[in-house]
Amino acid sequence: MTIGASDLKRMFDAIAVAIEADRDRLCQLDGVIGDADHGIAMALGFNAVRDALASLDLAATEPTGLLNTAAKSFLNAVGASSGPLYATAFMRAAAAVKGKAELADSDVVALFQAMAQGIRDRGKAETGEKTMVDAWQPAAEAAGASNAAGKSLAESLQAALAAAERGAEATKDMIAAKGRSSRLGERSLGHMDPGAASAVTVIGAMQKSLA
Amino acid sequence: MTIGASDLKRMFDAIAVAIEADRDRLCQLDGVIGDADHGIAMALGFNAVRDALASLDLAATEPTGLLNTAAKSFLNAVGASSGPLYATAFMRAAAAVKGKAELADSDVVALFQAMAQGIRDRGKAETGEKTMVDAWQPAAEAAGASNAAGKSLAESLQAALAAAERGAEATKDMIAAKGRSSRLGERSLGHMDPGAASAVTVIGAMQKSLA
Amino acid sequence: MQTKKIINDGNRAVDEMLEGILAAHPRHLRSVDGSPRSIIARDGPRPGKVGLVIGGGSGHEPTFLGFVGKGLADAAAVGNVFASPPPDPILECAKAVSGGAGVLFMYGNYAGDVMNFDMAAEMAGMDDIEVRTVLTTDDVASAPLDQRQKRRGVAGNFFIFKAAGAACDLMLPLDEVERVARKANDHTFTIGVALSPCSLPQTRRPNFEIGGDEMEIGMGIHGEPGIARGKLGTADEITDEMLDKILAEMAPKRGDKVAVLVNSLGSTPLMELYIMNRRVKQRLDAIGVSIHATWVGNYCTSLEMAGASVTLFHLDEELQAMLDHPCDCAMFRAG
Amino acid sequence: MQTKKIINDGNRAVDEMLEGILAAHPRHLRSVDGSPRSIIARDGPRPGKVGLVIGGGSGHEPTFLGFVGKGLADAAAVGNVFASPPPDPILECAKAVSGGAGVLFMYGNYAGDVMNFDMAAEMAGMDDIEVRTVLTTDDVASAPLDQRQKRRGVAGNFFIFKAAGAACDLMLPLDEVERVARKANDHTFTIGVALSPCSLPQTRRPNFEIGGDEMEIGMGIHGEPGIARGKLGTADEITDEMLDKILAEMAPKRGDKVAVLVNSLGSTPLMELYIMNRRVKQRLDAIGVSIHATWVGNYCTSLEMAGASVTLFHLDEELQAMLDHPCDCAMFRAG
Ligand SMILES: Nc1ncnc2c1ncn2[C@@H]1O[C@H](COP(=O)(O)OP(=O)(O)O)[C@@H](O)[C@H]1O
Ligand SMILES: Nc1ncnc2c1ncn2[C@@H]1O[C@H](COP(=O)(O)OP(=O)(O)O)[C@@H](O)[C@H]1O
Ligand SMILES: [Mg+2]
Ligand SMILES: [Mg+2]
Ligand SMILES: [Mg+2]
Ligand SMILES: [Mg+2]
Repeated sequence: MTIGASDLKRMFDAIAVAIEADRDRLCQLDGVIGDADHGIAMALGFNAVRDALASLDLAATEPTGLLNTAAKSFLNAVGASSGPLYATAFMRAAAAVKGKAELADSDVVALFQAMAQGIRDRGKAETGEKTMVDAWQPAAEAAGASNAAGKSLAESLQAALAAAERGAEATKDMIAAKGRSSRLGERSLGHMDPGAASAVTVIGAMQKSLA
Repeated sequence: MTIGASDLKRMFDAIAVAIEADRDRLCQLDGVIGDADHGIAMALGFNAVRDALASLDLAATEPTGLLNTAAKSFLNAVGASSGPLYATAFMRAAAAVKGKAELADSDVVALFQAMAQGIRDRGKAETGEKTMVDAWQPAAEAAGASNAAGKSLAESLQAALAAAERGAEATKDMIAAKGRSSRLGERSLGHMDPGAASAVTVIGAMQKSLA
Repeated sequence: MQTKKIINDGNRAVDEMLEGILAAHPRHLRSVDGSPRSIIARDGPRPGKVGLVIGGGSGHEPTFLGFVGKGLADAAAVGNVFASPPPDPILECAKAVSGGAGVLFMYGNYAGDVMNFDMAAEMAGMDDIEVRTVLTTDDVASAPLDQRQKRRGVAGNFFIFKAAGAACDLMLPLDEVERVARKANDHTFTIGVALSPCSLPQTRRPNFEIGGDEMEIGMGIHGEPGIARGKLGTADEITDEMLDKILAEMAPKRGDKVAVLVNSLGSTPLMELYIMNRRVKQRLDAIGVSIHATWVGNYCTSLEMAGASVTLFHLDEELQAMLDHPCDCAMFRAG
Repeated sequence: MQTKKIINDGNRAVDEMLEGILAAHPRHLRSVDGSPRSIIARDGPRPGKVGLVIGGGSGHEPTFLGFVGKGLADAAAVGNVFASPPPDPILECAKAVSGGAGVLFMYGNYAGDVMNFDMAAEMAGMDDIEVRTVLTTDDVASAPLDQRQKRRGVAGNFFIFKAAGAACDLMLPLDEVERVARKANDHTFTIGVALSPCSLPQTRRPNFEIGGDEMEIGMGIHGEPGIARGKLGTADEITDEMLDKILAEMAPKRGDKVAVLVNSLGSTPLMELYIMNRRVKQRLDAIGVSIHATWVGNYCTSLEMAGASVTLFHLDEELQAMLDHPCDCAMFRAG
C-alpha cells in the first residue's frame, strides 16, 4: 500500500483535530516557561493547513505540491517560532518526495526525516537544548532505524512516536538553551517543553492516520 | 459644669478616635452608592483637626478660636464633599459661641444646632434627600427640644444621638437627591447614606465626650 | 488580601506622584511656592489672558495635570484620590494664573468639587480676581437630558478643556471664553462602561463589586453605579449600546463632523479600545457623520479600573478651530 | 471563568484592532494593499532614505504601530498576539518603504521573530533590496552581561527605534544607520517588574500565576519568567532593585546624561509610574547623573498585565541629537 495526496490530506486533517484538542494543555505548558501561546499558534497553523488543503484538487496534486501548500499556509497563519519551524519542515518534506505521485513506506520515512532535518536547519537547535528538536530528532532516528531493519511503516511510526514521547519527557530535565525559555536558566528545569509536547501530538496523529 | 476649650479639644480627639475606628465601614458604605472614600476623608479631616488642636495653647484659646482652627484644618486636609460641609459646620459653631470662654449647656446646644445649620447652608440639602443632613437636622431639633424642656446637656445630646440614628436608618428608604449618589435614582434605595452614618459616629463621640 | 500597588504609603501617594510629575516635566510644569498641590503651566499664563484653572480629585491621570500647558489649562488644583481639592490650592492656582482678564474655573460636576471651588471663587473675589465657573456635564448616563445640569463630568473634559484653553490662548475676553466653554460642554457626550473595579491607595480594597461575567453601563469615573448591570457583551454590542445613547441625544445630521475619544478607564488595553473605535467608525459612516479627528488611549482614568468610555464632540466651525488650535502639554500634544 | 475583555472574537482581535487603528489615524498610517498586516507611515518613506521596518507580536501597543511615522519607523509588520509576524507581511513592508538606500529591520530579540524576519530578509534580497538587521536586546534581566546578544528586546525599543528613525530621517547611509542603531541598543538598559498576569484574547485565561502578595522582577513582556519571585515591596524598594541592576551595568559617570522611560506593562496607572519616577530622579541626582528627558506612561505593554519597567538611555552627543530629532507618530510625538 502506498501513500498518496489524499492520504496526506487526511493526515493533516488528523493533526489539526489532535492539536485543536490539545490546544489548552499546550498553552498551559507554554505559560510556565514561555508566553502561553503555543497551543494557539499550532492550532492556527494546522487549521490554516486544513483550509488550504481543502481547496486543492487532490486528483491533480502530487505530494510535493500538497506539502508546499501546507508549508505556505502554516507559515502565513502563524508567525511565532513554530511558523518557520514547521513551514521549513513541510518544505523539506516536499523536496524529499519531489516527483513522486505515490509514496512507498521508505518515502514516507524519508519525508518524516526531512521534516526533522528542516526543523533543525531552521532553528539551529541541537538535542538537549529543550526544544521540539528533542522530540523530532530521536523520532526521526527511530523511524529510520526501524525502516532500515525492514519494519513496516506502521511499526516505524510507532517507534518514532515512542521515541518522541521519551524525548519530550526528557526535556523536563533539561535547561533550555534555545527559544524563549532559554533566558530562564535553572528555572526551566522540571517543565516539559511545549514544542516537544506538541511534536508528540503531531507525530501521534501522523502515526494513527498513516498506519 | 461648663465646657471650655480643653473640653472641646478632648471632644475632637474623641471624634478622631471614633471615626478612625469606623473608617473601613464608612468606605464600604460609600463604595455601594458613592466612590468608597468617605471613611478616608473623615479620618483625614479629624486627624488633621487633632494635630492642629494639639499645637494650640489651650489656656490662651477660646472656644471660637479652637473651632475656627478645627474648621480650617479640616477644610485643607479633606477637600471632597465632607470638607466644606464640616468646615462650615465648625465655622458656624465658632460664630455661635463667639466671645464666650466657658459654655453653658444651652451654649453647647446652640453650637450643635449651628453645626447642623452650617451643613445645610453649605450643601443646600433638605431632609429626605439622603445626605448627612438627614442625621444632623433631626439631631439638632431633638437637642433643641430637649434643652427647651429643661433637660441636661447629657440628656439633650442623648436625644440628639437617638434622633441621628433614626435619621441615618431612614436614609435607607430614601432616593438620593444631593451629592454623588443622586444620579443613581432608585438604585440608591436600600443603602444607608455614608455621610449620615458618619454623622451618627461624630454625634455619638460628642455625646460621650461632653456628657 | 490587599490589592497590589507600586506605592510607598497610601497617604503619601498623591504627593509622591506630584514629585514624580515635576521631576519628569520640568519644562512644562511647576508648583506654586508653598502650595505643592497647585500646578502651573510654565508657558501658559500671561497678562491680558483669561486664566484657565481646572482640577479635581487625583486618580484620573492624565486628567487633570496632563491638560496643563500652553494652549490648554494654565493650572490644575490637585485633590486627594477621588476627592476635590480644598479651596486653598484652588485659590493659589487662580492667583498664579490671573493676568488681569479674569479666571475661568472648569471641573467636573460633583458636589464636593462644586463646594470647594465655590469657596475658592469667593476667596478669589476678595482678592479682586473675577472668577467664572463652567461645570462639565458630559456623562449622558448620569441624569436624564432634561436634567443635563445634574450630570457628571467625565472623559469629555478633554474636548471641553481643549476648546476653552484654545479660546484663552487666542486672548478672547472672559465672556467669550465662558461662552465657548459652555458651548463645548453642550456639544460633548460621553458614556462609560466598567468591567472591574479599582482600589484606592489608602484602602487597597476593590471599590465596588461586580460579577466575573458582568459589566456596568454608565459607571462613573469614581466607581459610582451607572445605568444598568448586565452580562458582558461583545465589543460591538457594548459600543452600539453606548453609541445609541449618545447619538439619540446628539442627533447629528448627515454631513456633520465629530471628534472621537475612545478612552480607557485604566487597565483596558489599546487593543480593545481600537476594536471599539472600529465600531464607532462603522456606525458614524453608516449615518454619514464624518470624523475630524480621533484620540484613543488613557485620557481620563479611574486608577486601574477596567472599562472604557466613548466621547463624541459635535463640531461646528468654531469648535473645530478650537480643537485644532495647537497646545503643548507635558503628557500629550494636539492640534 | 474567562477573563473580561471588550472584544468580538479572540481570533479576529488583531485584525479588528488594525481596522480601528487605521480608522483613527488615517493621516499617519495606511496598510499595504492586499497585506493588511503591513502598516506604513504615510509621510515617512522616500527615495534615497534608508527604510526602517520594525515589528513583532501584537499586544504591546503602542509598540510597534505607535512608532510608525515621519522621523521614526517607516513601517511595522504586525503579528498575532505575542507572536512574530510571518515573513510575508514583513517582506511587504520592506518593499513598500525601500527607497533604494537599503532597509533596516529592527525588532526585539525573540527566536520566532528572528526566524521570520530572517526569512523575509532572504526574500527581500531576492528582490534586490539590501536588508540589515539590528536586534534590540535591552532587557538586562534576560541574560548575563557577557551574553548580551541573547537578551530580549523590551520597552527600550522606544529609544532604540527613535535613534535609528532619526538617523534614517537625516538621510544617513545604511552603514551609518546601522551603526547608530547598534550604538543606541548598546546604550539602552531596561528591567521590568510584573504584579499580575494578562490573558490572551484567544484563551482568556491568565498567562501565568502569581501570589496575591508577590511580584516577579525581570519578567518579560510576554509573561516569560524573570530573575526572581519575591514579596511585593514598596515603590522605592522596587525601583531601587531595578536601578541597582541597571546602574551596575551602565556604570554612568558623574555628569553623564540619560533619558528615562518609566513604562506601564498595562494596568499599572500613571500614579504608580510617577511615584517610581520620583525615586528614579532621587537616585540619579544622588550620583550626579542628569536627566535630559523623561517619558512616563504606556509605551510597551503586555495587554493588561500589571507592572512596570524602567529604561535608562545613556546619552552621548550623537544619541541625544537623535533623540531630540522631531518625529510625528499617530500615538505620540516627541523631539
Ligand atoms: N531555535 C529553535 N529550534 C527549535 N525549536 C524551537 C526553537 N525556538 C523555539 N523552539 C520551539 O518553539 C516552541 C515555542 O513555540 P511557540 O510558543 O509557538 O512560539 P513563541 O516562542 O514564538 O511563542 C518551544 O517550546 C520550542 O520547542
Ligand atoms: N449637598 C450636600 N449636602 C449635604 N451633604 C452632602 C451633600 N453632598 C454630599 N453630601 C454628603 O457627603 C457624603 C459623601 O462624602 P464624601 O464621600 O466624603 O465626599 P465625596 O462625595 O466628594 O466623595 C454623602 O454621603 C452625603 O452625606
Ligand atoms: Mg509561545
Ligand atoms: Mg465619597
Ligand atoms: Mg470622593
Ligand atoms: Mg509567542
